[in-house]
Amino acid sequence: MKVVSNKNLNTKYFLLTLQPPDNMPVILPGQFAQVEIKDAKNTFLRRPLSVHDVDYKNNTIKLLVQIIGEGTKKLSEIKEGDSLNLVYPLGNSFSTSGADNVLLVGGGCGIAPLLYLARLLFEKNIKVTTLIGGSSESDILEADEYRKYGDVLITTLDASIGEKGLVTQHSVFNSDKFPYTAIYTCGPEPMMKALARIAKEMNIRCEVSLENMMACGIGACLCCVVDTNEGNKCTCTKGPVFNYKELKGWS
Amino acid sequence: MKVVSNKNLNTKYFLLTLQPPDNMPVILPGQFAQVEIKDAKNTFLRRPLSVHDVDYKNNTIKLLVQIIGEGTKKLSEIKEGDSLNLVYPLGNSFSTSGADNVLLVGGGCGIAPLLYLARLLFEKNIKVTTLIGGSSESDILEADEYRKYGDVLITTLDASIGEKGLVTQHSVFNSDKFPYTAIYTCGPEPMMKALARIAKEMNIRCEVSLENMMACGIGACLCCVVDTNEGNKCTCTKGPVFNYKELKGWS
Amino acid sequence: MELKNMPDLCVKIGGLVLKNPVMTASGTFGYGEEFADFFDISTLGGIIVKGTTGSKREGNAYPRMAETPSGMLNAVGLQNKGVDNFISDIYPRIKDINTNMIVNVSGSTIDEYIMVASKLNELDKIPAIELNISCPNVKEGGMAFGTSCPSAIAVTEAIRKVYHKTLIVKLSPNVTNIAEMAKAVEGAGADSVSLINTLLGMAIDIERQKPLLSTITGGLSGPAVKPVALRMVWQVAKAVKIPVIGLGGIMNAADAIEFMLAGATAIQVGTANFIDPAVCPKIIDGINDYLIRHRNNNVNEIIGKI
Amino acid sequence: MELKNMPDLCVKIGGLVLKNPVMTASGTFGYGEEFADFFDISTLGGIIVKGTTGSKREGNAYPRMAETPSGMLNAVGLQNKGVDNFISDIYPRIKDINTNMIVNVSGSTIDEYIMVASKLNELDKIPAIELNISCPNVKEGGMAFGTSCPSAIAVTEAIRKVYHKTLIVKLSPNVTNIAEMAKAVEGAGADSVSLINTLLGMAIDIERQKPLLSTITGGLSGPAVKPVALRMVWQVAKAVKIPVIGLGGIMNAADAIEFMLAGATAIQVGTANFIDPAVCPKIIDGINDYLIRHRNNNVNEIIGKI
Ligand SMILES: Cc1cc2nc3c(=O)[nH]c(=O)nc-3n(C[C@H](O)[C@H](O)[C@H](O)COP(=O)(O)OP(=O)(O)OC[C@H]3O[C@@H](n4cnc5c(N)ncnc54)[C@H](O)[C@@H]3O)c2cc1C
Ligand SMILES: Cc1cc2nc3c(=O)[nH]c(=O)nc-3n(C[C@H](O)[C@H](O)[C@H](O)COP(=O)(O)OP(=O)(O)OC[C@H]3O[C@@H](n4cnc5c(N)ncnc54)[C@H](O)[C@@H]3O)c2cc1C
Ligand SMILES: Cc1cc2nc3c(=O)[nH]c(=O)nc-3n(C[C@H](O)[C@H](O)[C@H](O)COP(=O)(O)O)c2cc1C
Ligand SMILES: Cc1cc2nc3c(=O)[nH]c(=O)nc-3n(C[C@H](O)[C@H](O)[C@H](O)COP(=O)(O)O)c2cc1C
Ligand code: FES
Ligand code: FES
Repeated sequence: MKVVSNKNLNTKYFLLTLQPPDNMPVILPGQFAQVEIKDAKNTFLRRPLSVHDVDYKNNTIKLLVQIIGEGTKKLSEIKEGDSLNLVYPLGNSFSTSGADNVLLVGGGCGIAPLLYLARLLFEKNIKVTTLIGGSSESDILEADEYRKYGDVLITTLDASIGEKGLVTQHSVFNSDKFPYTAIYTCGPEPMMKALARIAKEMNIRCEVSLENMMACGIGACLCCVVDTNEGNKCTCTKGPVFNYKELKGWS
Repeated sequence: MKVVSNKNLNTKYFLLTLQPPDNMPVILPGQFAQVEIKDAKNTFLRRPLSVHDVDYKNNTIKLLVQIIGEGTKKLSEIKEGDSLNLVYPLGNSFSTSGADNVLLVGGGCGIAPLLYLARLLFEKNIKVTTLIGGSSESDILEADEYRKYGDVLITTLDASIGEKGLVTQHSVFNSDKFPYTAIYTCGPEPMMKALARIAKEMNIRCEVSLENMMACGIGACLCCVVDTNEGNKCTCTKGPVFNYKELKGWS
Repeated sequence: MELKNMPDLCVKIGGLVLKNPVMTASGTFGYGEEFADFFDISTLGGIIVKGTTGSKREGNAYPRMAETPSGMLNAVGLQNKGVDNFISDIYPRIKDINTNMIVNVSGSTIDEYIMVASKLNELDKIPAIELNISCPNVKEGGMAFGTSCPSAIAVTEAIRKVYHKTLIVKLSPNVTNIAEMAKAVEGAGADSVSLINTLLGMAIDIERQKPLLSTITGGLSGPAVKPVALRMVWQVAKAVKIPVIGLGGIMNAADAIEFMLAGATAIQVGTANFIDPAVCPKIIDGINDYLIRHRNNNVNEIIGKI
Repeated sequence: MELKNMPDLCVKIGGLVLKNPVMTASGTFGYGEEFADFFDISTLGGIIVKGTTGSKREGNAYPRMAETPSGMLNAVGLQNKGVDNFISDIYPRIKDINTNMIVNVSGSTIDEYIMVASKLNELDKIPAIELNISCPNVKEGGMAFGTSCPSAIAVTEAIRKVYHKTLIVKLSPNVTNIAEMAKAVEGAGADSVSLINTLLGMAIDIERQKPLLSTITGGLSGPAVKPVALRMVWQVAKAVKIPVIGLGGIMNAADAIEFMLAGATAIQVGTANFIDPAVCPKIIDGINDYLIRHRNNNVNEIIGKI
């Protein structure tokens, strides 16, 4: 794929816009790509990254990436015009049917797979609210993008923006009338587990996107399994999105 | 070291100009550097490269490099302003004393260590002639640089420039009065061996610069040995320059 | 190039005829189907499907994978649905893939191996099995069979009695003397040996002060192991008369050719499939180009040539 | 950070006191002098000098080195001038380096080992030897001693009789059961074991169709071997009571800490010295920083902590 642009959001996050040579296949919200990392001494495997947004008109996709280790660091240095090898689209997707008033919750870079979802829900006339959490203002990414599709709520640990605390401490969860009928979330596992508990209490749907370690990304190696009610399932093919009820130890 | 410039001479060769942060140490002609190769998937060890030229005034050194495999390819992509880690200067040197009319013979990139030598000889008022050989015109590098210090003779296999044939087939070796009292050479081993045979016949001095495979470059690993009359010697510390008479199987 | 000049890539392993020496390694290529989107898998010399055991296994707990310099550790632990499920559900789906579909067989006891092999013996479209006596990731059995000659002989002999098609035995590299192991299973009736399975390794998360794998140790694969694999293939090829199948860290045609020069009749591609799901056809093409460049009409001419 | 908060890096190996756990591996650090331009080598916990034999050895023919993915193969073959030359020429030069100067001892016969060890026993400033029973690069002896328990016991017992200071035995990774080997040499009187020596490997130049090393096979070192080395150190540390010295692919402080968490009391840095001749002080600093970050006052607190 051709790198159309690589925009540094701040020192920790960057946004890649990529264009395949051919027409984009149909991509579902929550799907991901396995991205090759070139020229890195110690990064041997591809890196799984969610599709952040899709633009069929311009035939581009976006990836929103946090710099974690060598692989994502190398990726952050890629330049406009360079090429990048992706295996995509992979995995299942969030379900957009049946919901009417949805809360999307992203922890840090966990918002990555939610933007495309927000847009599709919005286009289906489903009410979308996005709750974004982070340590500090610099972890709150793309809030304006999400505002295009609905309200945006924010929490930060240091209260530099939004309410102070974890996403699960946001006042929306304490209000008498919690209006949402489904939660879709991606982020650190403890955060998603806490949301799953809330969803259970409220008896609403909750879909979580897991970030298990992957080797192949296509169901061939069985490295990325998660323990479910039906035994070990591959996160890369049966996920990354799961209803929390399927997952052992989540409810 | 800071990369002052990286000039592509043609698709196969490039010339790096580097500037250390501190004052350059004294460098002798024939010495080399162990150059770190960053961001290469399969290049693990440093790469030995000769010091091509030294400019004490501007505090820079030059490396003339042929693209061979991944390491030199990566190096060719380095940009002005980038930094490069060198361990240098390493090895012994050509001897500049005792000679009066010297023939330098470089095969392709084998001319790399000879430019600095040519200049030092020239500054000592020793007559220098440089014979450069290659497959084709594109392998004949920096002839104009060498012309600053004396005559330049050229051979190419395809006769695209200079005389046709190998360096050892140059007419200078057939002339009745071969005027040189010493040959200094670097290039493919068969070429250097042929020159050593000529030197032996003519009973003149011949110093050769070897390009043995190196790991450490500082005499610690004993990987780079050459078989000499006094047993195995490290090319990196006792060489890379040897009088051919020291080397077993060379005379 | 005219077609009549195309080198012959065909090799033979026991009763198998491979259209080319490139197979895929067990546990890295699923049942083949996973890769059908990426290339025509029937162009392969053979496909070794996932390790199959007597009954369903859940495998080890997550995390099962860690990246290492030029390699990876895995601790999958033979997750599979068991031989009966293979026969009823998977076999019908894959049996008509037009290449050698070979089943990798594992077990905790000799009886389990026998049970699986006997059932597979009945499947028309499975022309061979690969006996995995070298899995480092299960507590009982697995590697234990492959690290002592007597037990390797015992399991090979037992299978030879019940399995009448081509029997490949996959050796563990975690041994002092690989040539001795190969000779032992040759004597016990193996038609071929394949090597190497993974090297037993380990990695630690120093911040959490915990092993990166749930099982602490796991199997190392990828380019890091290639020098060891190549050495073992060379030692084994000199020691036995049966054909040797080489694998371990093969990423491209050059690597595959190294193994063949060292004495491998065929090769398997494992971890490389994760980096580039379409790597196998490139390897086949690369071998073809190499033979043309070296003026070989037949791939068999380069086997063991060093 | 106030000075009183600096962690104590001191560790003990037999009778040795190391100011920190970082040593350099034999054959990769010359006699230390080669690195004196790059850093103050007396800051090291110890220096294991080149393999020393009974008489002068020329080593193997060139080529002796090949690069591999994240590693290298070497086939130096114990080139050295012999123990007498060591005593007369080298010892006087290095004896006053203010760290533990340890000699790596090799031989083709038990008698040769005994001869070298007895002579080194007389050198005041050599507080320990490392018995190399694991060199894969010499035909006679070397690795052969390190790949069977009885011969490892025989050579260790023989040396224990004549060598009265700290005796480290360096194990070969080319074995089925490393813990068993370690227990064997522990029983035979070793004060410590170090591991791993190189893994036996091979590489081929496919265009010339020749091995890249003059000896065909050679010893693999560097990051590629780290997962295997770490696993073996972990297995051995659980099996023996004597201190374990871990090495194999250590490139930085994080790698060193992995080995210590797995149970190594000290570590050695080998191939990494070739990539960065000043890597050792960085590793020492990195361990120090790690201890501070993890609020450890003493490096011994992290040994075997996983
Ligand atoms: C389906 C999926 C979708 C993802 N989408 C995104 C995304 O859109 N944006 C984004 O920034 N990140 C995403 N991640 C996480 C991303 O893959 C890791 O941050 C990345 O692989 C780290 O690589 P590295 O080389 O920079 O770090 P490394 O140095 O390799 O690893 C540093 C640490 O990162 C973690 N890590 C490494 N690999 C993975 C992995 N495969 N999954 C999770 N954690 C890992 C480990 O804890 C590791 O210790 C996703 C992961 C998955 C599985
Ligand atoms: C003292 C010395 C001085 C040198 N000076 C120069 C110079 O000024 N300019 C220049 O272009 N080249 C020089 N060389 C050769 C240069 O080091 C190699 O071309 C380079 O290391 C190849 O690296 P690579 O990663 O590009 O190729 P690789 O892919 O590593 O190797 C390709 C082939 O290059 C050869 N090669 C690899 N490493 C070495 C090595 N250490 N020595 C010799 N051949 C090797 C091998 O035959 C190998 O098969 C010198 C070598 C030595 C030992
Ligand atoms: C994720 C994974 C799963 C594996 N599963 C099996 C298996 O079930 N049976 C088997 O014999 N080998 C298994 N192997 C070993 C491979 O078949 C192969 O022997 C090994 O990976 C070395 O080859 P490579 O370096 O090309 O991957 C597995 C390897 C990996 C990486
Ligand atoms: C060039 C070279 C020479 C070596 N020589 C010796 C030796 O003489 N004696 C010995 O016990 N080990 C020797 N070794 C092995 C190392 O000491 C060490 O065990 C091995 O390289 C693994 O560590 P590393 O990966 O950090 O290099 C040598 C290794 C290399 C690379
Ligand atoms: S990553 Fe290989 S099966 Fe999921
Ligand atoms: S390259 Fe290490 S001694 Fe010469």
